[in-house]
Amino acid sequence: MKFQFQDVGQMLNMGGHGFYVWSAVIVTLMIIIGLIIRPLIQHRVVLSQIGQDLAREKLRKRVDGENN
Amino acid sequence: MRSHASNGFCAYLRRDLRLSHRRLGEAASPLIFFIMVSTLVPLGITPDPASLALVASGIIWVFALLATMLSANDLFTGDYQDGSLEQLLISPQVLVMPVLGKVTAHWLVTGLPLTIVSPLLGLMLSLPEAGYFPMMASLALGTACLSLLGAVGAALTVSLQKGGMLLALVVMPLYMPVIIFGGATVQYGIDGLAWTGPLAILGAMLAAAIALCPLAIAGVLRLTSIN
Amino acid sequence: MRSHASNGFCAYLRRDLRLSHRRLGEAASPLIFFIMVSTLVPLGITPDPASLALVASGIIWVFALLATMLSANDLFTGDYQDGSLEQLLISPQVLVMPVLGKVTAHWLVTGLPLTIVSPLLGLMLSLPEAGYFPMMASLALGTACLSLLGAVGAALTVSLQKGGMLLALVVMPLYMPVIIFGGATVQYGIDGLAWTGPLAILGAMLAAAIALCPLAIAGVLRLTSIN
Amino acid sequence: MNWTWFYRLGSPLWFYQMTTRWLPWLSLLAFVLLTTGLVWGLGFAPQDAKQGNSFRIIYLHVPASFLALAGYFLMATAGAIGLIWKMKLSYMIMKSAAPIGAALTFLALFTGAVWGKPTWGSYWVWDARITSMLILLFLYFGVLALQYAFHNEESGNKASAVLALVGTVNIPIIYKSVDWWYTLHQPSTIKLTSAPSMHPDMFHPLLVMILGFYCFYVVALCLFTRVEILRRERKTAWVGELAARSSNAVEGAKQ
Amino acid sequence: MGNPSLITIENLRFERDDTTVVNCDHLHLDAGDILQVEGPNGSGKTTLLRLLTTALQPCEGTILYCGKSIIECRLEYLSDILFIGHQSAVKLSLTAEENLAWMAMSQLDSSSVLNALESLGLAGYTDIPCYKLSAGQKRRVALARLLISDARIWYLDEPFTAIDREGVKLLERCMKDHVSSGGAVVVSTHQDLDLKGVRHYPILGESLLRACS
Amino acid sequence: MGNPSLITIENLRFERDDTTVVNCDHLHLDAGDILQVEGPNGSGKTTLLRLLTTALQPCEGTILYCGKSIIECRLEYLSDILFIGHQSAVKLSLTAEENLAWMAMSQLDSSSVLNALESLGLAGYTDIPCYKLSAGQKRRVALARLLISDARIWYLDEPFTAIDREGVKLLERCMKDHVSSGGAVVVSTHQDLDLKGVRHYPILGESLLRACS
Ligand code: HEM
Ligand SMILES: Nc1ncnc2c1ncn2[C@@H]1O[C@H](COP(=O)(O)OP(=O)(O)OP(=O)(O)O)[C@@H](O)[C@H]1O
Ligand SMILES: Nc1ncnc2c1ncn2[C@@H]1O[C@H](COP(=O)(O)OP(=O)(O)OP(=O)(O)O)[C@@H](O)[C@H]1O
Ligand SMILES: [Mg+2]
Ligand SMILES: [Mg+2]
Repeated sequence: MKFQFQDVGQMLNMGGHGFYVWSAVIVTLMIIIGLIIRPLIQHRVVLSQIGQDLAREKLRKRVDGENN
Repeated sequence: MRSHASNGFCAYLRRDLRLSHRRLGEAASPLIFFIMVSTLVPLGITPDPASLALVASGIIWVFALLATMLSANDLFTGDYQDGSLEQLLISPQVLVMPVLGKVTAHWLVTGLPLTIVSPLLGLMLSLPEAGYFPMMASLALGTACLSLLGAVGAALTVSLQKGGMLLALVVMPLYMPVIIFGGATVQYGIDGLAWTGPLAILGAMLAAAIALCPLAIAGVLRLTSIN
Repeated sequence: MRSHASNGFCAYLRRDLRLSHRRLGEAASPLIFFIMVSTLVPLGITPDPASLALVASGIIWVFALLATMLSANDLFTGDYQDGSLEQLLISPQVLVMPVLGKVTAHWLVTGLPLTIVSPLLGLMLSLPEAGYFPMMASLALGTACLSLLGAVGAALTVSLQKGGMLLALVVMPLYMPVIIFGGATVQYGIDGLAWTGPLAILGAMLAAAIALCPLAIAGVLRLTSIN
Repeated sequence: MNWTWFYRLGSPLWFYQMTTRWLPWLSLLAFVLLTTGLVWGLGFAPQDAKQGNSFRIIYLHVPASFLALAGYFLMATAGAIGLIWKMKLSYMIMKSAAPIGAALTFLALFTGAVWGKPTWGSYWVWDARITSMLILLFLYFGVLALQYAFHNEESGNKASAVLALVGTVNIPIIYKSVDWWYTLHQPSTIKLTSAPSMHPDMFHPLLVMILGFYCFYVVALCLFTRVEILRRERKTAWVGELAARSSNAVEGAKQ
Repeated sequence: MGNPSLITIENLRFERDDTTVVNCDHLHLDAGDILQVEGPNGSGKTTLLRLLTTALQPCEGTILYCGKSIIECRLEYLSDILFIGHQSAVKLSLTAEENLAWMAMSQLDSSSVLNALESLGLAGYTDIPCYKLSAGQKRRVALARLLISDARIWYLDEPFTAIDREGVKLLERCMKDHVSSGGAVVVSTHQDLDLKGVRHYPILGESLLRACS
Repeated sequence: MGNPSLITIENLRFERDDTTVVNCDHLHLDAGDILQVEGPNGSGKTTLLRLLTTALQPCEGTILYCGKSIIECRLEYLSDILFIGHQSAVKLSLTAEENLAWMAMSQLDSSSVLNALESLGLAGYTDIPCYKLSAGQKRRVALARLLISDARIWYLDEPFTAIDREGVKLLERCMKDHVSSGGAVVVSTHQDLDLKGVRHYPILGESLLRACS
């Protein structure tokens, strides 16, 4: 097993097919990263939203308690 | 009120036919759509008969499919909006028969007229003569299939208050096999091959659809109308 | 309440865009319809790239027309059914501006996206490379024309309550010049001729439509009040 | 027969806890496999005799295509389980599988198209496999659209489950019918190259990539499902605690 | 206890978007009852009636019909009820007569259909398409079903919408006749019924009240 | 006579399918009037109101606004009236707030829109899409226009449909406030208004009566 290219330029060029190969690689990486990042962000957003809802409800209960 | 369980089919068939009769303008629109759109094609593509002949069978099938699909969209919306669908769901009968009645009515006012006028379009698009009979046969069977499948999609999207062409998205993949074999039947006829082969497959699809689709539609109507 | 006469255009444009945004499934449907139907063609006709290339430009134009026309059909029905249209008719403003706002919103959610995705379809239907730019340019102008004309048909349908596509199809003859010059633009581009000629005609048609159609639509909508 | 394990499987809490424990390890594995496979495939695998370097797209195209298909069947199965046993978790998995599957299908189409240009000279042909892949994408879109179109979550779940199931029957039919129709009409001009004849030096990195994609798929599915679990179980005590703890942590970090 | 009640509701609860819309601990309906469901807008009257007709499925609790759950004896139950809701299931392009004949599933001869329409004041309007009728006339077409149905339990959701005073009296008489022949009526309305022996079921409408205060 | 009345109707007649539906010899409306149009179903109340809003054109007769024909001073008249009919022009996929802001043609800041909704008891329901509202709540969204409009004449066609008792009282108060500040109200309803100084305009409803007798 050996590295198939002499230098980075040749690897980028891929014998004339560089555009095809690298665009496929870039799109693949973008999709993979997107599919990981998106749920991670959503996870945080949803948790904080639930936290806020809970806090608000607690506050409302406390206010109601004081009123009565 | 029990005895109508058996004649739910006839009752719905008759009512839907009467409704289409009352609103003839609406009922005739798939047909008119079919005819007018097919006349657009020579304008957009080419008026040359030889080139038209090549694409005629496909064009006719594509537009028949579109006409059926677009009209299937309204199969349940009227009933949903005015509360009839809710009454049907809480009526003491199996849902399958009324559903089949409605679909049959739909085919009678769309698929059947389409089949009958299709030779006219064949003429306009210079369809080779050998294609006429296979075209009519395949359209008759195929549009019935399309009505049944379209009704499944319509049931899925009915409670979305006019899901628009969401129906297209849902139903189009299901239509693909039908159009492949429909188009193939006509093409075989034109090429002088045994066109009964693909026609038989269409027939088998129709049989399967008649057996399964009403069940699916009934189930889906119950599932999606719970809001 | 007087000052909104001037900004009726913006108000209706903004509201209709917001409505489409809320019902994204519905708003995106002309686009989905356009894409899916175009995939039907190779299945119905032939998968051979050389034959497809011949008909590609025509097919794309015919389906762009259909997608625009079908969605224009509902332009006023929602407003009619829930009473908004009546409120518009008895509001103290010239009808032309709100109407133009609605049509613009319609073009933004149908014609524009269609134009943008059309190269993709060109790819799938093996449109020759020289056709891409003429296709996009002609679609951008042409779909705007179609939206305006379609709105006339929609106004007719809604005001005469004759439902269905029947009345909308009355305006079909008006569509013919659009599709003729639209198709010609692309074909000229492919054949290496001066495609700016037919494009200029499309532009002139659009200018005329912008000037006349809103007036026609407003007039026709007033007819609703006679029932 | 003891069915408790089955119902425990259906418990969102159990799923959440299990994935919290296992996800880091699985992600690591996926990362290692994908990086190795990619570097191996792009840099070290030998060049193809006929196609030259464009052949290296296989290391992206084939795993993506596999998972696009496998993901669809997983989604349909989850939908069926939801319909039959009314299991909430399986609906959540179904809903999560749809966007991932759609993305991977798009990837398969994109890499395939980009591969097609240098090899066949055109980005797109109407071959059976390619056509059915396109239709698969439409089906994924349909499931997604139905899911979000319903105002009522339960209706959306059931409707999209039905559509996914119908599609399962439909995909092989389309594949077969396009194949049949195409080969009869146009004698095959283009065929996808077949794998088994592949040289081991080319095949091993492919294997690594496929494994890596499978691991990645599981990780992504779990992440999406966890979000869905939080969203739908937000009224339960355990999610409340979790939210309280995480907001405390955020405040603590600020101070 | 003797005979079980016609309808018994136990611990019924229905949720929408995680808020409880209907919460009914115990409610029963016997033959001869007229039950008026009352409550402010948005308190859940329509939802309760739709639960009773099986158009919605409860999240918790059961509804019993003659002691059996309505899910078990579904067909039997459904053939004994009649529901008229906000939407009246009247097809605008059919005539009043056609509409009613259809709703009766063509089991009646046309003279009894015509009689029903006439006694609801629609004589002379039976053979014109319903889109030409006024709001109240359309509603009357839907309500004419009451006169031709042989259902035991009537569920009426705001039946008096758009109906004039004469019409309201007529309907009240219908209800009285129905219960005196052993039927039962559940009706939701904001108006007072001019009938004797109406039981009231007030819904508190927590959600709306809380929001207002 | 001094000032002319706000609205004067002279010999108004409207036909449909060759039968006279509205026949109004003389009617006038002054500032401060509440005019209740009464009559059995199908007697022509809705038709009369739609004639008054110019949505229908009369076959004979004229309607004068401050002495000028409403056809002549159309835009001026239309900007002074507000009509709420059977159909409420509420878009179901927009929220209550968006609906009302739109109806006000975005001339109001959002706080006054919210205030209007809240004083009609929709607090807490302003930011959810209207298809999730109950029948009465939807109607309230439409009626909230009364609170933000600066029209002088209100035409209300059965405004109390689906509205609970509190809501009816609220609306009656609105009407009183409106007329005491120089406005006028024409309302068609089958219920009695709990207001002082209401003028009644009974329509005989020939057609229906003839058919019934
Ligand atoms: C848009 C175009 C393309 C699409 C949608 C597509 C789709 C697929 C799919 C779905 C598979 C998986 C099949 C299975 O699991 O049985 C696959 C495998 C494969 N594709 Fe493509 N493909 C495309 C273009 C190409 C091109 C241009 C090539 C090479 C010239 C290619 C070479 C392969 C190979 C070598 C395999 C693996 C073979 C096997 O396992 O059967 N594909 N493709
Ligand atoms: N679109 C129409 N075409 C023909 N006739 C109509 C139409 N709409 C109403 N009518 C008729 O006109 C008459 C008056 O109708 P209108 O709607 O004005 O009555 P209304 O007093 O408002 O009744 P309701 O109390 O039921 O609302 C009715 O007899 C009706 O049948
Ligand atoms: N489709 C829906 N989705 C979500 N929430 C809904 C839906 N329909 C009604 N609701 C909510 O449920 C509650 C009860 O509604 P319901 O229609 O039962 O009230 P109601 O008592 O019939 O009121 P009304 O007197 O106005 O008819 C309301 O607060 C409403 O906002
Ligand atoms: Mg209600
Ligand atoms: Mg009226």
